[in-house]
Amino acid sequence: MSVARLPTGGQVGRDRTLRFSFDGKSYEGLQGDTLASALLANGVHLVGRSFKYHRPRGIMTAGPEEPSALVTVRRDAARSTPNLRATQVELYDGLCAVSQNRWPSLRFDLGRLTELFSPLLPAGFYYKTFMWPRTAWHQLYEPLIRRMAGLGEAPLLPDPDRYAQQHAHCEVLVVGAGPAGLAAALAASRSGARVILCDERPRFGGSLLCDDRSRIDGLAATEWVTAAIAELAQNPRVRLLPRTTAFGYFPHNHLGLSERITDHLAEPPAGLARERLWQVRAQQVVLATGSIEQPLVFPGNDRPGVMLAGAALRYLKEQAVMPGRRVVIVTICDSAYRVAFEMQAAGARVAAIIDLRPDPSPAQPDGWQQRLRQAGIAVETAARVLRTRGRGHVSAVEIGRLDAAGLPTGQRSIDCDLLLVAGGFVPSVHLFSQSRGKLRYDEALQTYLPGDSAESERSAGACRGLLSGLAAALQDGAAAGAAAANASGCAGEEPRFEIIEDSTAATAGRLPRAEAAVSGPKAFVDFQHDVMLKDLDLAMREGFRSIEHIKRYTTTGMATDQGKTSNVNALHHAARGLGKPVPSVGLTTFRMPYTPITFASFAGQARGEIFDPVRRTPMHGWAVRQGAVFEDVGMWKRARFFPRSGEDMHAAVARECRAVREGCGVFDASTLGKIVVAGPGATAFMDRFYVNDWSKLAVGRCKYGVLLRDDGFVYDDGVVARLAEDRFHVTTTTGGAARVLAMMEDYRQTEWTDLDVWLTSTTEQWAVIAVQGPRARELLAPLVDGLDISAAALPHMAVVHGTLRGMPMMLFRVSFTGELGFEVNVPSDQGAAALDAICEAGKALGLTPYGTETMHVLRAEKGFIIIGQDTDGTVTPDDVGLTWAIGKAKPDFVGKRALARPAMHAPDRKQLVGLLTRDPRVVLEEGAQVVDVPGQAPPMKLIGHVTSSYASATLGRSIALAVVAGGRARIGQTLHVPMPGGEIPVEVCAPVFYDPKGARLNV
Amino acid sequence: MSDTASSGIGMGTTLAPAWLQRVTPAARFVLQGGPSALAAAARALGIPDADAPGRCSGEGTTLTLIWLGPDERLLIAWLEDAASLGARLEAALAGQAHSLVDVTQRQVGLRLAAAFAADLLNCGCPLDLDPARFPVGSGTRTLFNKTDIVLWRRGVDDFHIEVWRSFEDYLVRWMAEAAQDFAPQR
Amino acid sequence: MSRQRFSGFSLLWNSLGKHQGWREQWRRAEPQAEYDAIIVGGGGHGLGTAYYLAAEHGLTRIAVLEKGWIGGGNTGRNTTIIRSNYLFDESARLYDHSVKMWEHLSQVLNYNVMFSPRGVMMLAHTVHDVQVAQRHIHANRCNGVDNEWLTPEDAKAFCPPLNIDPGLRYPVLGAALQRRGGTARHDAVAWGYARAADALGVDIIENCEVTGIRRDAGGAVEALETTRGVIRSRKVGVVAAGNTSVVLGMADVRVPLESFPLQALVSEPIKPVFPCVVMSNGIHAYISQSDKGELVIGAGTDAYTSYTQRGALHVNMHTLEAICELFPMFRRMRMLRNWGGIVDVTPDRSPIIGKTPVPGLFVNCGWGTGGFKATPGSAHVFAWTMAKDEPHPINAPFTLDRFREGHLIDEAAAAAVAH
Amino acid sequence: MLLIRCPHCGERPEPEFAYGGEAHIARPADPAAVSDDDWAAYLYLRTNAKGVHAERWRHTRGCGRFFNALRDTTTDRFIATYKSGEKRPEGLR
Repeated sequence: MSVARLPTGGQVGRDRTLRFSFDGKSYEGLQGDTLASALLANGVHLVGRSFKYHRPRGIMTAGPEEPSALVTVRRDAARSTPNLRATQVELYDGLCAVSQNRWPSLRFDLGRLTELFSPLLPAGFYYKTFMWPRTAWHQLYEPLIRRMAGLGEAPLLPDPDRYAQQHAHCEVLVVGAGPAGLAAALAASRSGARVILCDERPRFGGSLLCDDRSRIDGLAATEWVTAAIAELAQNPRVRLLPRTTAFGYFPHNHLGLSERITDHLAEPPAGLARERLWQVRAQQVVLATGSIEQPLVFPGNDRPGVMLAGAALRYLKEQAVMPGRRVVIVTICDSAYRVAFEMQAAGARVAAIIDLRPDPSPAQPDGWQQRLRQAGIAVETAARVLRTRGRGHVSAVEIGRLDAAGLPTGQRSIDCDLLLVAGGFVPSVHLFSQSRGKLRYDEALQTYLPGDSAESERSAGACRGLLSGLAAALQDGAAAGAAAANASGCAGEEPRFEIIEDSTAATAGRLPRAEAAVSGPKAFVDFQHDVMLKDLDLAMREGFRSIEHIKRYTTTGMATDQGKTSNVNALHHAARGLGKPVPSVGLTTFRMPYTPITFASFAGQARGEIFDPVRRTPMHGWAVRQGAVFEDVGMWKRARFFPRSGEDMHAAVARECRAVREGCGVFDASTLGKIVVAGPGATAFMDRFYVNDWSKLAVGRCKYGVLLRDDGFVYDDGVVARLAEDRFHVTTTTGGAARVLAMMEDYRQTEWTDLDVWLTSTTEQWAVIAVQGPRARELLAPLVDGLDISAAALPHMAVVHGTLRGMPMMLFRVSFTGELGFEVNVPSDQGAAALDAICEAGKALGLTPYGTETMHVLRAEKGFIIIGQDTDGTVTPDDVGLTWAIGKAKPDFVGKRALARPAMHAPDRKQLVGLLTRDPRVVLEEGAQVVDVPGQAPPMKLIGHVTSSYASATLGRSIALAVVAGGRARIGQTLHVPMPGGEIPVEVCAPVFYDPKGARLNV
Repeated sequence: MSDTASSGIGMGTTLAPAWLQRVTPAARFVLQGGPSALAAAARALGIPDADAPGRCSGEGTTLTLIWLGPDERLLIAWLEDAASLGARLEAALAGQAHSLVDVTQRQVGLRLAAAFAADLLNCGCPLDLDPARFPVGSGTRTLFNKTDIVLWRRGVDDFHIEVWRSFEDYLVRWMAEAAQDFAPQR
Repeated sequence: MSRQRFSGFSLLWNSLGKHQGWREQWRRAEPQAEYDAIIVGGGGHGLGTAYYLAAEHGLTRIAVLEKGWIGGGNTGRNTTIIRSNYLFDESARLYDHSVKMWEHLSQVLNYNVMFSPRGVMMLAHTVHDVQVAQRHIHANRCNGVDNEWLTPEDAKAFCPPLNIDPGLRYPVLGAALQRRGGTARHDAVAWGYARAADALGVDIIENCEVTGIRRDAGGAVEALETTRGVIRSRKVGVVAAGNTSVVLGMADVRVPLESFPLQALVSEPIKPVFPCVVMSNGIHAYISQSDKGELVIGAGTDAYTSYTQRGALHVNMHTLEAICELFPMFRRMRMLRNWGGIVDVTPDRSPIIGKTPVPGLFVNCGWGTGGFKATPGSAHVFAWTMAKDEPHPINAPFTLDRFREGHLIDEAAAAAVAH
Repeated sequence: MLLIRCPHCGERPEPEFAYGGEAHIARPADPAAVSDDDWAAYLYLRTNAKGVHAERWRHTRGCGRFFNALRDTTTDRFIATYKSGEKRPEGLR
């Protein structure tokens, strides 16, 4: 048996020992141990090193408030988790933990040398120095400081574990399964309400788990817990979530819960999520989050072997671990006495209780004095701990009293190997505060308590200040649970409990907190960040008066425990130092999360393939088989080009371009957005929405539509077909599909309610196959089941319904390439079959698949713009030469008024032009800038930039589109494109490089 | 109908587990219009209009009509094809302001039937799916993580999901991934 | 009063006196009846404005009014990224003016603001992203602003934790790197300006909220009503970030602003592992590692206007999805602290710096999600504008009038979504 | 994640909605008749209220309808929601 494990008692499984290692050394523990309790059981007290001075630190608490005992737990190289609190790590067989922030070893840490310089390193020292020479901060000092800072190490491999997320709803969410929470859950669940009960610990029961003396409804407290859990577990309307931390309270009673599913298992089942993030929407919330015991501030209060009294009691009662044999207890309240009695009863020697209060006895329960005498426990009243001694571990405390001048008198030393500290319990109001409930300061308890709620929420038990006594907490929880159920519309009744309390369990009566602190060397307030009283004093001396400033200047409360054991002491000390009442010093904000929460659990299942939807067209499989290289456009995968063996993109695109210009090419255009605008008001709607005039568009004909925002800038474009008098088939850009539809709905529903018109997205109803090139008609004609697609019957910009090999088809005669072109629309399920038919027929004609890159080149040769590439949200229709599209006679359309603003027709607006490099082999870089005066040094006067640039196989030279200030007036001029290697002269030309008359379209 | 021709999932992998099956009706329409048009359409269909939020109609027939919005319905026809149904409805709606659009192939249907169905949906859908709050027979447009869906509850543990076809792969992969946490699997 | 000099030597000297000799960094000033100029808002921009008014324009009676504690707004709530690789000439000049000032700020203020030019890398995930990045790089180079293109391999070499697996949902196709960009210590900026301004006689008045703006018969500003009494001044600069609409509303001035919640978060501290700043506009994530070891991560704004200084859980979830995807080794890291600020956003995502229609009333606002980086430059040109009653050439384009005329400086639109 | 009462569908979670900016900013009936200043005001000027704010939401992933809401921007509490086209309710805080 381990050195500090009692032979009996506790709630640990003794039938099997668990092996674990710490810093490479093997130890044994039991089922039910935390890493902290197991280390203590093995007599290991030195567990970590502090952040700043690398001081040796032990285990101070037994819960999430632990500031010091931080370790890295390693399952394997990828499953290594830094900065875990040993007090919360459940032991499993084979657990491997290592200490952090030390080199070369925990026992011998060279980082400790920083403490030699500690006089030079007061709070905020780094703001005052490291400024000379100017670049040394970044090059010299900062790297040094960074190396010293940090705690554990991040794993270097991707975490392979799974993480889950789940939404849940309930009438009553109860946070915390201590006495108040259990009672609340019982009361609420009996009303028929849906209840979720969560607790961060592996077992429900809270403080009842270390109470083996009280009795509830005739049962021992722990038995009552078992019975209560059994009742809740068999209710199908109740969800019990142990190992689940409610970490965030968001508006409208939305709470984030983090459930740890596999971390406590020696061999987690394959595939099971490691953690689950619950998003709970509760009609009513009961917060039963308990309280956190606070340490006391005195010199040497950080030495291993100094522990919170309540933590020691938990180790004793829950894990049967006696963290020391000779115990001194220092306290400002009565809770310590119970711990003394229990420690003594379990076989430790309580050498003394140092009670800071001048006369604690009057308020204490009857019989205590007698018990103290019987047990031989000396009580020193009005005394202080003046310092602690010990190498690596506490071996003695020096106590004494302070005289009127604050000077110590009557010092004496008491040997001990465990110094327990009882600084009083402070309600956990973290979640209440996060909910934006108003905290109020309670003078009697010297702490903040929940005041008015901002949400449908109530606090119960210790977290609202009921710190004395089990009966009060239980009954308060029951009342809160019943009230919550009632408020959610279920008929709740408040159960009554028969309670016989452990008479020593009182926690009342305490000394003013600020008076309890003893300043001196190494009197720590924040244990992890090594913030001492003198650091707080320095901050105040330097004029930092708001508690937020003091916190930020000293970093107190900003460690990984977020001040759970330091904020209260810091606040009281600051109030004393500033001579103000505590409430007027301010209160640092309680921020999400309550305890640190794994990044990946926020990401949940969204990872890899399901990080974001991958949208594929009905012909995607065909493109894959053709060897396409894809690009991401929005969520879509679009084939960019189809390289044949040995081809790079340039060669493939050149080949694809030639094929379209000389024969025919086939292109998957399915991703373009499609919207049906239908109803008697359709034409009026289109007239108001797009710049174009739609009234004269005949049924069966198409028009290129331009859409502006009401600020006058080009937003989207696309071909629009009139399918019937009251029905338009609108196409949008791929990326614009959703936002154009949303914008249409906005105007339809909120501006133009006079119109009977409706909108339906049909993007995915249709597979769209573009067949483009001089031989396109020749190719399609035999496939369309007798439909006449001659130039006369189906001219450019016309649409016709028909069939393709029996498949329903909408056939558009449109072209984004400048060649004779068709877009075959078939129902999506038939896209692949239609494409196969087209490809089969195209074999004889050299039909060539082409991708978006080729499409870009072909359209650039024609000077067709691409929204988002040649436009950027700052261009008007005129800037890109689209004035012709505007319906001149229309009184209004979206964007019309804005176009009348002065800046919209300034002569120096950037206008779309073509650029031709003098050397036809030189392809300009897209995004390259344009200047008119060569030879400038930065900053240059920039007059535009290249928006599109390609090597045109058709033209046998490079071409580029650009927007240039006053560009149209500069046609024929030479401008310059400054590049790192020198300026490239370019000639400005009209932005149409190929077939400017459109002869090839109208065939 | 062949699964492989039509969706990303068809690319050689079959992810869909037994509890999540593609269900393919004969036709789908989005019908929009004022109350009288909607009523006329319902009469022509021979079923009551799904005339309140969350309401579906057509139970016991080969049609399912789901309320999507005050002036919008999703019509699913399990037997009658789109051409015939569309013509029938347009005839009934002649003279009424309306919009009837064939979306048969815009979306796909998935039937999620498993004891853990509601929990699994709640991995990505933030609605309260308690049978008291979203009873059997309800339907609504909502979302599942990053995709919009129409969710129709056919039984306590039996849901029909309509999703745009290019999002099906995402939805199915997501559900298969998430289902690992619910026993029994597949 | 003279300022105590901060240096390694003074630290050593004071350590001999157990640091009892340090004086307050700024006085707790009581409001005077009248000032030559009042700055409303005690963040970095406001304190900096007061400092430059005193240091460069010779004004002697200056007050900064702060409703809470200085640096408590966005100055103390941001992810401290500094860069100047903006697209438009106007923006590049403004932000680069600022970066150049950052490079000397610790020495000018005698306060270590820990400016750390460790490089800001902006990832490109799509062909369109690459085009946008290239346009920025070319424009920046011609404007004398450093910005260079990195291949995925170069990007990985510069930032080893980066996942450049081409099979990623949004693979890294490359990155634009501004080596002069980096981070600084946010609190130190506020305190450093406060201390330096205080030494020049500026009154820094905390817990003083402006409740009204009094104007004379001609409509010009003459006094401010505050929770600590009426304070007269004929020159008032409003630098109130998310609360600008509220303050200017007191003078019936309307500005095109909306205030949105913006969240950020930090991880628990770890040993140095992340050497630079990485931003991905495509999948909305920003990350760096602080000197303390925390991973500092920026999230996007919430969708709706709010003054609550908090945002929704799903916004953080979205951000951490992106971080975990780009840096899968950080999946097991844990969020330590999350907070929200209120960012004031203009229609073109560029700030408004200049006069208002009310004589004597000036405004510096609309910094959106990117104000920290501009702090020194913004304060500098705003002080000029207030002192001379005309804009500095650098902030001349950033007027309120541009919205009427249509001369927008639309950095957001310029990164428009693709075809 | 806010809980928003759609006037058509009842209380639904925020991800189903899209925020639509300030409410009751009508597009001028005759844009040609308004000044540049007024047009800029229509486009850009917003109350940005700290307190009760009338705003538009669209139940995009639900009934698809735009509607209006009064929300306190200092607490994010919804005071009322009402259908598009209806008057802003008076006297609510």
